[in-house]
Amino acid sequence: MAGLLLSSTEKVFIVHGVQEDFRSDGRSNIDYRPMELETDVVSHASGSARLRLANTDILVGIKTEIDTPKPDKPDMGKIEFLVDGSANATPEFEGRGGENLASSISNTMQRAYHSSQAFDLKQLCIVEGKQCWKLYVDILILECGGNWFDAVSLATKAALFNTRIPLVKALLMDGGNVDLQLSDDPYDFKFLDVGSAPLLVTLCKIGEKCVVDPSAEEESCSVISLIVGITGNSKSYCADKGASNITDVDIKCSTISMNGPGSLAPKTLKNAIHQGM
Amino acid sequence: MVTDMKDVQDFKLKPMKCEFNFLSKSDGSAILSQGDTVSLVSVNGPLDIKMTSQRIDKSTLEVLFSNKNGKPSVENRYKENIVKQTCEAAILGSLYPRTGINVTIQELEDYGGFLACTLNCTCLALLNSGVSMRNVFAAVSCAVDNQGNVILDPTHAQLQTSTATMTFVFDSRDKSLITCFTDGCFSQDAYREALERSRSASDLVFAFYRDIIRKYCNVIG
Amino acid sequence: MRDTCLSNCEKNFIQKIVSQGHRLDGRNFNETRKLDISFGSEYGCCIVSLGETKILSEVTCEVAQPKQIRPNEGIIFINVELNPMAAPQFEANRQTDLTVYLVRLLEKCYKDSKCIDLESLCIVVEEKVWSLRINIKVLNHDGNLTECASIATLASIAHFRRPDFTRDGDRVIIHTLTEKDPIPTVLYHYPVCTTFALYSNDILLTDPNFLEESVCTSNTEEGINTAGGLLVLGMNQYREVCLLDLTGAAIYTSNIVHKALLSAADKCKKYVEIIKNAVAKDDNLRQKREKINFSDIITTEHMLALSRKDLNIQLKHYDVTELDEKDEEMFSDEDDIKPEPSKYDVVATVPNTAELKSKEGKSEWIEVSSDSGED
Amino acid sequence: MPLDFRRFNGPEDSVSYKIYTKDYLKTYDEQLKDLYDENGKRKDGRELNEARSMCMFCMFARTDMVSQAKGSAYVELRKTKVVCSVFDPREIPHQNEFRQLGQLYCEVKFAPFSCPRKRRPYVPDVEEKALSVALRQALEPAVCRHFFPNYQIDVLIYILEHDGSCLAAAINAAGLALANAAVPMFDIITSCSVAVIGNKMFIDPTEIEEHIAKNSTEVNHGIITMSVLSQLKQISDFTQIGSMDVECVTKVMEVLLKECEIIVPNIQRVLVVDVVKNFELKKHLEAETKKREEILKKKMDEWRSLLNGQ
Amino acid sequence: MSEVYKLIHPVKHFNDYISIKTRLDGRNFDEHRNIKLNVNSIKTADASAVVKCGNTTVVCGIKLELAVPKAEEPDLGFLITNVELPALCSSKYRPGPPSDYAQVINNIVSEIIKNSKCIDLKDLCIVPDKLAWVVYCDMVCIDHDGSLVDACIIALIASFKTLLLPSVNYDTETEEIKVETNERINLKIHGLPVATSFAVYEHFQSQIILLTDPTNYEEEMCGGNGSNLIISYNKGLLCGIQKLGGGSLSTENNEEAIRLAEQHTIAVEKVINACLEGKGTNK
Repeated sequence: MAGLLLSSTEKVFIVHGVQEDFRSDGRSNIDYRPMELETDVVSHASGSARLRLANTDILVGIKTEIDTPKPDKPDMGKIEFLVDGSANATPEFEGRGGENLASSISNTMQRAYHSSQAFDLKQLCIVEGKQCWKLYVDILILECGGNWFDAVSLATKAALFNTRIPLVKALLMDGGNVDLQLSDDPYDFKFLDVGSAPLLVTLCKIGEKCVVDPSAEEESCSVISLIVGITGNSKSYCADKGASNITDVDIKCSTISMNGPGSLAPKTLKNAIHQGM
Repeated sequence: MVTDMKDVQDFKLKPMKCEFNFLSKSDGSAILSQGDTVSLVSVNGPLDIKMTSQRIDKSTLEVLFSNKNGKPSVENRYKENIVKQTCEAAILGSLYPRTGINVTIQELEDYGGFLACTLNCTCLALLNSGVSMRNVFAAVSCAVDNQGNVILDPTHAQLQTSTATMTFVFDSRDKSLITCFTDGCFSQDAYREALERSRSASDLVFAFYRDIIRKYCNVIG
Repeated sequence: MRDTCLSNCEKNFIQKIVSQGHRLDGRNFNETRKLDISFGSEYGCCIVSLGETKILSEVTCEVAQPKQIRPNEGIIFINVELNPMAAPQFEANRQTDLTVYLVRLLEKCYKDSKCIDLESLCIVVEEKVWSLRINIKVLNHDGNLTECASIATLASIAHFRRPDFTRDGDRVIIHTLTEKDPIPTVLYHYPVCTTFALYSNDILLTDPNFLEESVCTSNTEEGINTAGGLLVLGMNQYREVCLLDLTGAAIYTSNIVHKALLSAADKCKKYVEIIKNAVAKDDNLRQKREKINFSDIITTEHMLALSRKDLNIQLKHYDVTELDEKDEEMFSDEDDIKPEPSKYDVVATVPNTAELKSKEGKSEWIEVSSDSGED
Repeated sequence: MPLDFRRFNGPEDSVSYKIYTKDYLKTYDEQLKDLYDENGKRKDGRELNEARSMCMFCMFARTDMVSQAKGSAYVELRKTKVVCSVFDPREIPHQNEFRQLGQLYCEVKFAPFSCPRKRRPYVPDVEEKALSVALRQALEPAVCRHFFPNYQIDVLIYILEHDGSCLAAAINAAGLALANAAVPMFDIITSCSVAVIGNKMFIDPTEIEEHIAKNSTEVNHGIITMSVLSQLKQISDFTQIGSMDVECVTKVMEVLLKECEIIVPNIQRVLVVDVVKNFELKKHLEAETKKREEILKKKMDEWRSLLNGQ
Repeated sequence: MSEVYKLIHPVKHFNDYISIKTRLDGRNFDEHRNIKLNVNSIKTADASAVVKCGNTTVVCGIKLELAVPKAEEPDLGFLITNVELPALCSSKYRPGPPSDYAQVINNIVSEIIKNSKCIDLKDLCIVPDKLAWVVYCDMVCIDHDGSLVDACIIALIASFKTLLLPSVNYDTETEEIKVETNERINLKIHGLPVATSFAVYEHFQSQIILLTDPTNYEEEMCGGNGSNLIISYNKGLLCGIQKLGGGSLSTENNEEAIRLAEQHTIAVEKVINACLEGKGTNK
């Protein structure tokens, strides 16, 4: 956290504000910042989206490729997340520092998309056991103003929603070889079902309260944040991870009492998120 | 053990050819051919090296071995280790604390006994570079053929039919064994015989060293 | 890479004598150093020396899968290595700007100029092609690496022969060199690079050595480059330009390039002839079954060279069978003397486990302190 | 993939023979059925809610495993075998600015032969990296990092055999090793995991149970690993994969909390044994030193008397 | 007191021990440490062994895979041995790719196995030119306290001896492969190679002392690059002598080393056999 320097009084101000359900930018604890979402911004990608959440700026591009499925999951496609933080986004990304953060984001995303409840990889299958689609989700962090996990997951979902997969006819030749025929019409494609694709909500514990969508300043005041992944249908939620990180003092962790609000909040927030979209 | 001197036989080493200062930019360099096997070695140092690899009591020896196709491999590391440990025993490293000595080896032709040739060539390059040494060393290779006979300094053709090869490196002062490495299976007796024969044959290598140094002294003197 | 220091005196001196029409080693401005090409015992292996600059080049081939966009073409891979052997300032196993620069120039000269017939390197379309790997190793760096490396590359490609193969249905049989004569690579034309050092923007030095190169690309005390630079020209025997590269200062007039081109064209043609002759001569020798080996570069006439052919030693000849018997006797004797009881017990305790323990509880704690040394 | 020049490599296209066996082609349902019998007992004879750590014989833990390390521990959960060693704090390499808190460098590595399904690669893969991050997160709140500013402690985990709950085992081992290395800590850290398949909860799951839980299509499925600082009643790490509803998560959390509590006495026992052992060793050494000094003194006296006699 | 002495005057400290003919852990010069061997403890591997030589601990696991043999050698299988020195085994190593030393050890071990000819690669071939076993042997050092090669070889051989190859059916027509894990056969092992490590210490210039089965500290004192002399035997024949660094050997030293190695080999063979027999009776 070299980039952001806050004096202790500034921190106290933020903590006290949160205690009173009043944050420095005028939001309450469960409010999101204004966000701007734009899809189909990169013409070369199969699907893309750009999200601006206050200062956080994220670009997601999706590339499709044909691959052979894993032998133990013959009827499923593949999805891979690659996160790249440009050094412009934050000084943290300079050198090797970005690698850890990037891999932790891509890990969390991979985990969130792992469940078949969250994202059905069967829709990426072309010929069982032979050919499938592989989606490369390239996440580019252009600028960061806190709350990456939420922003990344939101942008990814939008980009997947927007992804066009060309229709392919597969002919099984003798000898087990597969011949693929791509339709001549470039408008012949299908969309993916992303209704249940997970979204991540970060809950930052500041003082005794939990806060959604923390800004970079607020992040530096908290020692622990909880990331909750929520799938589209409200009742199941997926990928939940206590991330104890950041600066100084004795680390307070998500105790059982803290997890209560943690698991409640997603429900109440769900509407707000969808409004945001 | 066996003392009858009746069958004394001539043993030959492959012809040796050597040139000093083959490379102009290195502090010391030598190219040596033993038969068809050719090796090129350059020595640089003592020179400045990075802090982390400096040692306060002696110089750090770095050996780089590159074979012909240029691809690194585990075998190369092993060869580097052999050369490094042999040189470390010979160089008076404590005279150059906090410095590094670089030995770079290039394989040119390998027709048997390459490591022996390289070790001899390294010794010559070290002599050429003027690094202080405790003693010089000479490497001799041996092979055991399928009848169990010991062949000194085998040729490429002889190696094809041999069951084991051994290479010995001797100290110039009391002819004690500095380094030894073997390949293949062999009996204890074969080992003893090969060791003693090589020990005697190392005289020839030392004589060669003396000759070339004499010539070299004439030139620079 | 460690920095090499260039003193001001050296810089000024070289600048001055060049402006007066001299070179440090007494050459004319358009005179090259002595070129020498020697081949190794294997095909495609040669050492080229240009004055003191020495480069080892080797071409090897292996069967690989072709690239998808070019399914019927072979693959060429060029690699340049600069290790501490070339000069002490280089570090082992590290890519420097210089190696990247050299690789790029050689790629431009030999890959992009399409001088090698890549289609002839195809074995089975879309499945198997020959992949040639050209390995350039700088043995001694005394300036003008580009020119030397390019001669070495061309000589080794021209000298290289790949094994022949026959197709038997789906299978491809690759023959060893003894089974079938290997095939040389087809070259459409022979491009060679030449380097000129540019001094004060009007003097061209052919084949600059290390010092001349460093002086012309270095800055003066005021931090301004004195209109010096390195001009690399790649041309083939038909006087066609394949490559032009300038590092250092900008050129004021284009005349100097024209001048360089004219001189380069002659030089390249000369080089190509030398290479062709050398390869032809080597081929002749090989056909006469004469052994060619790198040991030939060790010239016996050299003042620091020594050659000994008759390394004889008289050793006892062991009769192996006799010896064996004797030894066996010896061993049987020994066995009688000391059937030394093993100091260790083998204990099989838990299933799947065995233990070897020393019999007596020997591990007494013995400590030596500094006082005991004086006892 | 570029070839690894620092090791011997096998052919590139080799595959495990297991994919040609009959068992490999079992469907999900068959595999699920194999997990437990009619009585609700698991394959290894445990009840669903029975952790391997429950029976004393199975959870095997000891310290001082690695003689070259400052502190080390070995934890065995029936078949899962984990070694951990902790080294002296050292300066953080390539670090310019001052860090108020010491760093923990955690690395989890699987042995190439540790997994039943495939051979592990030598270079750290995604799973190993993720485990390393999770381990660091779990340990950071437990260690008094303010005692060694600008230094880092290496916590290295090697998994010899992986049969489920390896993160939990790794955290337990790391906690023991840190204590063994005398690194100041706030509390004893324990960890446990649960696999959820439908309405069944498998405490301390085996590898096959984990595998099915991950790929299940039930509404509730997944794995939760939690680590707890027992005295402080704090959760230091909570990792979940899969999909489950809120009630399920809270239920699992309570179960896990209880399980973690159960492990604590085991860990304490191991640590006490360790301390007692060290204490005895020290006493033994002291006694020997004393004995030697006495002998020395006697000798000195002898000499002195000899000298005086002369 | 002793610890401080060891730290300040390491060489003198060591010399003091040597001059009273003892080693730091109380052993004689020619005495080796206790060996503990356990086989088949790791179930995820196809064969495994754990060896403890004093503190040095090595775990060897074998994984079997199938592959197409090389075109140049269509009737040979693959035997890939690798020694891992993970950072946790000693403070000398850092996480990351294998160090130079690890590579040297790796090469020595693989050479000994190759030279001893204890495994015929032809036995690993199933169908020439079509299918062969790839035997991946990974030796992981958990605790590095000297004489690593000895421990690695014991672990490797013990796991070879317990290795059972599943039977494979290869249909030449359809190229279909079927593996039957219930029917397994032993892999043929020719002999039982054993390596013996020595550290060669030059005590007061002239006196050469051979330390059998050296610890890490002893290796450090004798040049710091592992054991100096490694002698390996298989079926009464020598299958590798490596002498690197340390003091120089005279003829007498050499003879002594060979004699000691012979003794050690017999002892180790006994352990391995006892371990394997124990396994037989318990099953």
